[in-house]
Amino acid sequence: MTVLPVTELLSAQHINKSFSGVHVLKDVQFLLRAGEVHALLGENGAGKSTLLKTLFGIYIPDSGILAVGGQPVTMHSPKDAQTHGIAMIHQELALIPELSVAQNVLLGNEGREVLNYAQMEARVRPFLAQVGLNIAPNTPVKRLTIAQQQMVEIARAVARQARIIIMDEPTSSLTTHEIEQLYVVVRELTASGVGIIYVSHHFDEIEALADRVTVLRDGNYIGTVDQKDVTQDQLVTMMVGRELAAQGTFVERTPGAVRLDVRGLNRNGVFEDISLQVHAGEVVTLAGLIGAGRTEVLRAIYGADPITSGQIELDGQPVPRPSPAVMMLRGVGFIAEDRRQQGIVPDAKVSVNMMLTSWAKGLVSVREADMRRSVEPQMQALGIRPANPNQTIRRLSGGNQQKVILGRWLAAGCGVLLIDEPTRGIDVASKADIYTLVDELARQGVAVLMVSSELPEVLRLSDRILVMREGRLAGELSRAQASEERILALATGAQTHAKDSNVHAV
Amino acid sequence: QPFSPDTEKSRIESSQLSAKFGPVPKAAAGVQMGGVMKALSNEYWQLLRTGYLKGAEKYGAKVDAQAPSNESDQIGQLSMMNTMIGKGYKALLVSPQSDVNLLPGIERAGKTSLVINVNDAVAPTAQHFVGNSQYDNGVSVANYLLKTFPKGGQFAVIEGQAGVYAAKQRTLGFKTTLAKNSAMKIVASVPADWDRQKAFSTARDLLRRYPDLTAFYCNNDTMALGVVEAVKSANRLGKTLVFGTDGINAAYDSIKKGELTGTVDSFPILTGEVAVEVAVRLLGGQALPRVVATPQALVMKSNMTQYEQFRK
Amino acid sequence: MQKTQTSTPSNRTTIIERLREAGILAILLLGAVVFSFAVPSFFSVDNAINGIGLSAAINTIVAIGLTYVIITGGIDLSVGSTAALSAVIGADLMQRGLPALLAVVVALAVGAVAGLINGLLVTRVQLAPFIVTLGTMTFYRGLALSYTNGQPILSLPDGYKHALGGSVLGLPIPLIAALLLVAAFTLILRYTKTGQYILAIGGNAEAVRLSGINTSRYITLTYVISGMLAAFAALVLIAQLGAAEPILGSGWELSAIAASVVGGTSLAGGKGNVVGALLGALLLSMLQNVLTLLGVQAFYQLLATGLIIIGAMVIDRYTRGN
Amino acid sequence: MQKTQTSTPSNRTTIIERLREAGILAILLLGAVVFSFAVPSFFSVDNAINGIGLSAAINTIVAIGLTYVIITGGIDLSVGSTAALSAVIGADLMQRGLPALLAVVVALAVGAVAGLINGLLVTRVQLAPFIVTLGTMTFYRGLALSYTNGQPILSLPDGYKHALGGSVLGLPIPLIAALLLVAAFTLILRYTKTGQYILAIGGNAEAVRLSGINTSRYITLTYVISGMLAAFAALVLIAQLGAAEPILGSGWELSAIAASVVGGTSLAGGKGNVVGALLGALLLSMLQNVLTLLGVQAFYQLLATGLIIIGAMVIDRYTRGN
Ligand SMILES: Nc1ncnc2c1ncn2[C@@H]1O[C@H](COP(=O)(O)OP(=O)(O)OP(=O)(O)O)[C@@H](O)[C@H]1O
Ligand SMILES: Nc1ncnc2c1ncn2[C@@H]1O[C@H](COP(=O)(O)OP(=O)(O)OP(=O)(O)O)[C@@H](O)[C@H]1O
Ligand SMILES: [Mg+2]
Ligand SMILES: [Mg+2]
Repeated sequence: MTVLPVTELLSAQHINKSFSGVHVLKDVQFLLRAGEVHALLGENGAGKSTLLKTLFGIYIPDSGILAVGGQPVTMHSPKDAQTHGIAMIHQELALIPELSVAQNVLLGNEGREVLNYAQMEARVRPFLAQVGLNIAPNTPVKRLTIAQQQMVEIARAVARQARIIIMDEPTSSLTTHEIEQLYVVVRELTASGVGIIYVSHHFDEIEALADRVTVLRDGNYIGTVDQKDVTQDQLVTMMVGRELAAQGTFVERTPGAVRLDVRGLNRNGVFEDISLQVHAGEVVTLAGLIGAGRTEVLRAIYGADPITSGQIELDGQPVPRPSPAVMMLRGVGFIAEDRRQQGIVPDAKVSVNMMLTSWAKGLVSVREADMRRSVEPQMQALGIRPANPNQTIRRLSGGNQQKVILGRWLAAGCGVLLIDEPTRGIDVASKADIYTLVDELARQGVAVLMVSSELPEVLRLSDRILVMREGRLAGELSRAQASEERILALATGAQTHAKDSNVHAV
Repeated sequence: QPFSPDTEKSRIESSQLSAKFGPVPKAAAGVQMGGVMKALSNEYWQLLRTGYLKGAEKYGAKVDAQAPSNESDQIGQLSMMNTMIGKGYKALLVSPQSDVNLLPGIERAGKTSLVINVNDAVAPTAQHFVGNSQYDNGVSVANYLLKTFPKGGQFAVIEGQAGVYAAKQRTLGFKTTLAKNSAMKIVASVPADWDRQKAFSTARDLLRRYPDLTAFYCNNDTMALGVVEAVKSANRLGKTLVFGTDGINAAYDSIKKGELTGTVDSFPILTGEVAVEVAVRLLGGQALPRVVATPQALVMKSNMTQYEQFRK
Repeated sequence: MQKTQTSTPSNRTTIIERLREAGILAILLLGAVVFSFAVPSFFSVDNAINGIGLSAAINTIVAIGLTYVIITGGIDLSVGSTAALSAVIGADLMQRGLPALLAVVVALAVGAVAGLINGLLVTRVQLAPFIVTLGTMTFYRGLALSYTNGQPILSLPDGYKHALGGSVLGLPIPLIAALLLVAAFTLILRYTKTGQYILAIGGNAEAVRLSGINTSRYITLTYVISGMLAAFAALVLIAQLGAAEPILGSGWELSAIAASVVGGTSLAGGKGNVVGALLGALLLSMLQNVLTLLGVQAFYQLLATGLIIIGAMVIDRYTRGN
Repeated sequence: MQKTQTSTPSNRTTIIERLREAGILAILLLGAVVFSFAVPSFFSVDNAINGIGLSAAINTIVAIGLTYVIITGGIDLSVGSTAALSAVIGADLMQRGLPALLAVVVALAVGAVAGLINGLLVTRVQLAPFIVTLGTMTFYRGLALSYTNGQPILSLPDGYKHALGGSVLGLPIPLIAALLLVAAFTLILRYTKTGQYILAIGGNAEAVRLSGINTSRYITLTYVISGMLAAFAALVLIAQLGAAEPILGSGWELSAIAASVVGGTSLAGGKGNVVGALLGALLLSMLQNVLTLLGVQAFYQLLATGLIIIGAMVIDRYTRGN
């Protein structure tokens, strides 16, 4: 790297922030330079999002100094932050579902009072292209998958032409393909002098992008290091405060009888002719690119969306009219990919969120003491923090919310578990725990069908991998055959004519 | 057998009171009466209230007349009455919002204060009633029409709120009387909820369907004034007659202008005065008949002056 | 209905809820104290029971059901008409000689069916609750009027009148009934699965559905409850009045919604409590009572009512705020 | 208000929206055809324009404003009272000899201020829109009644009556005004930043705030619009009725909300269109018109109204949903 003059874009010193007496940020410091990607690392609940929100004017710190370009500033609202050239991609999507992609990208930035859609769309197109989003700018956002929405958010931040871009877990719902695209975008931006604050739980991303890394633990500032000077293990140690065992590797399993049998599932215009089987004690993964239709298949199996044709059998018994209530009672569990819209009841307590399904199964009563007996072990096993079952779930960090939803089905117990992106937004330490948990579930004979866009995770967990492309099953890979390249090849269709003999095309 | 003032045997015309029972006794010093009105959003009720205050001055009593904030707050009106009973008023002049909503109040008051049902809805347990005959309201218009159009014609009724005593009785009186001549056709009888705007658009629709309509009979003046505008905009002024009920000031103005044909005036100010008079008489120990009928008359441009005296 | 981001920190929802209720309770008590000094004859057992209690009781009973419906994110405009329909059918049956208890059961069943129809239209046909209940509000009223041909039903059996209209230990039965119902439905909301699901559905119906819960069933249930409570309120009222009429109950929806919302139930759903509805109903009745006692004229009553409703909510807002 | 997850695939909202409108339009046309055969004198240009159109005009004008408010996730119950207050002040000024145009401006300003108060209470004090406008509904009504001491104001200048009550090229001016306003407010919603923000706020107010937009200002604006349009509707109405009375406009909020919701506006916010409100208002007026022309008895009118509202929505639901 050539020696550039080091320009300070954004700095924060001695930042403190408490919520009702809970000290979330304790004397934290942070410094962003021009042209760098500065990663912010920490476990779930370490205070990353809180710090970023104070940098963006959403929270006002209880004490501390913020400076932009060396000048002290006070920011009372996102508007203030924007006038200082800061843009932010939020951990929880902040798009307007009814508006089009173009309108969302330019929201607050449209120019004249009278809107010129053609012009707006033209303005937006280059940014969509830049983030590799191949959709018409007039598509309403509500028609997009979460991943596409995430890319729209990224395009929006880019379109702001800010000097400082804050990205809070921008990749948590992206697949490898789009993540590569994001790398390109980030590199273009930094090359032009933009500073980027980057939060992710994926070390490969940190390695690929970050110049420097700041680590938070329990709201404390642990340190800032040059990325190339440290190893992943060292970073993890900084985050967790101790050495961490490896994430474990795939353990051989011996699947039992067929538990879930799906035959010829169709939904007009979304997916076609999906047939698959999951055995007891087996983990099967649906892999594929954005929009391949994996989420839709999972939802359809659970009865959350209607199907046009097809049949679902559980343990050899057909399910005539699948609906979530029916599937739940027959021992099927489901974790949706969109935590905020489809997972949590935001204003309810953690305990309520976790017990919804257990109640219906008659496993627990709503008596607080009774619930606690059920909730507390799950909270402990999943490392949910703060460990207070009476906390409103909205006030939990994103990763911890995800753990609560997992806990919902663990507490209720199920024979078949459908999981869409099981470790979205979950930190490295907890990820290992969750993998162990899935292993344990499989050992107990649960049939797991999962959708995951994280290839290492797919390879770590799956007995078999079904790859989807454009609403169809493109192929199946056994454990032995599977590799990241093969999955990608099937997902993109790059080798459909090459007839790789190892791949069992469906 | 519910109480119906329109047909009650034990009755007296208010004009006969002095002749039959002598002068009004002097009210006890500082005697307090309560007026539980139906609402104050219609001029009729305001005029009645004016009558109460006039009567109070005339007979040396005090009247605290109040109304709930809207015409369909039945429990609110009951609470209001209960509150007044609690205040220890000697007599209560009540105009119930519905036939039954003040019944418990009447029962409760029975021990401590005198209750006089003034007009409109009729509480079946009311021991004293002051007011005009709702049924006769409709009758007088129908009689006029029978006389004026012996060859028959087409008529429409604009009704008040469905299910309300006054609306039912006025409409019934009109229809029953008009049926005496089979050439008199009632082509429509539709509700407009005492509302000017609704009456206006309903009348417009009817005039389109029956362009030669002879007359409208409206259950109150507010609706009649809305109908007049519809008649005007259909260029039927003077050809389609419009009759209202109540005798509010605005109706008189309209009659003077030659727009509204007539209104059945039940002389609310006079009614209010009579109600206070009846209360004072009853408190003074006189045994009046159950119903004291107040006057009413079909007022038209031709006979207007002769009723002016009752309006002050 | 705007979702405002409250970043008020706190640990326990229950504490907040209690403070919330305490806010209105404080306003109620403050009002009562001020009025006791300012308004002669306000402070008396008789006034509290007959002036405030009865109208608050009816409104409370209706508001409990509406609170449940509103918590799920719905609305029920048909309560007044449902009340009228149940009342006239029940009264008519009694008049025809059916034992009062049986007639009461039938009337409650009528209310339940009316609510069921609302609920099914909302959940199965997926129509907006506002439109559904606007339609049935008109329809049920039409049924009640046609059933009696617009006439009131006057002669209710004395036994019935005393049973529901009397008093026990000096407390009127309607008031006792309202208080018992408040207690029962508070407990249901807090301590049963059903209650928890109703709250959760208002918070995020889709999340609850995906948890394997038959959300339609619970939503429908709230409308059935609302219909039954409206019917019960009507039964209590006609016992008091000694008569039933088909125009009974008009305007109930607005007072009940107002009591609910003043009591801290959010029209956006997910949040609400039954005790609040009781306090809200008491506040509104007290207001009406005081204005009457003061002899405030109708127009000024309107001014004062409007001001006080907003004033109370402003005070509530700021006491709650920190 | 339940948020139902629609996963119907499609590319352009506008197409769906148009189909949505087409749904009601279809019902409207279907109704028109059926009634033309069933009801004598229904099918005529005159009845369409002067019977249905004219009476729908007032409701449409009010419903436009309510649609804006509802889109942001709010509600405005005070429209009827605002209308009355503006009407009596405007009429009084005319009666006192102020030029009609000036009086109209003052009346509109009164409507705007009434709306502004609602808006500020909702955004600055952060009270629930339902409670705020329930309070001001009562308060403004009280103001209107006290202002005129409960009396109607009868003598409006003829010039004024003709200007707003007349017709141009056979079309009544109120109808023309309503159509122009529908066009204008449709364009504002679709093609201006303001309109887009209003829609966005209803969809996700928090996200809009995070985009650095002053959401309070836009929310307040919708209440001001609602107040001004209510005032304008009142001005149009009094020109027709030739009198302004302080009890004018009661029940307007319900009809206007109904028109809005029938027209596809969601009470949950974020979704809505002004053309739908027009179609909704037309549907409701047509219904009333037919029932009047048929001379349906009072009780049966209620039954029919309820059935048809729900029936239309059911049809709409199934044509829309596939
Ligand atoms: N509004 C709030 N009220 C109370 N506590 C809060 C609030 N927001 C955050 N917290 C708490 O602050 C802590 C830090 O949360 P934050 O969202 O910053 O974590 P994070 O590092 O972003 O975690 P994740 O990786 O899971 O996103 C958590 O314990 C969380 O529960
Ligand atoms: N509500 C919807 N309306 C229209 N099309 C939709 C809708 N939801 C999804 N789609 C489309 O269906 C296809 C499959 O989407 P799905 O969410 O199943 O993808 P996926 O494979 O799960 O990808 P992701 O990684 O984003 O979860 C995509 O083309 C998407 O655009
Ligand atoms: Mg976070
Ligand atoms: Mg997916």
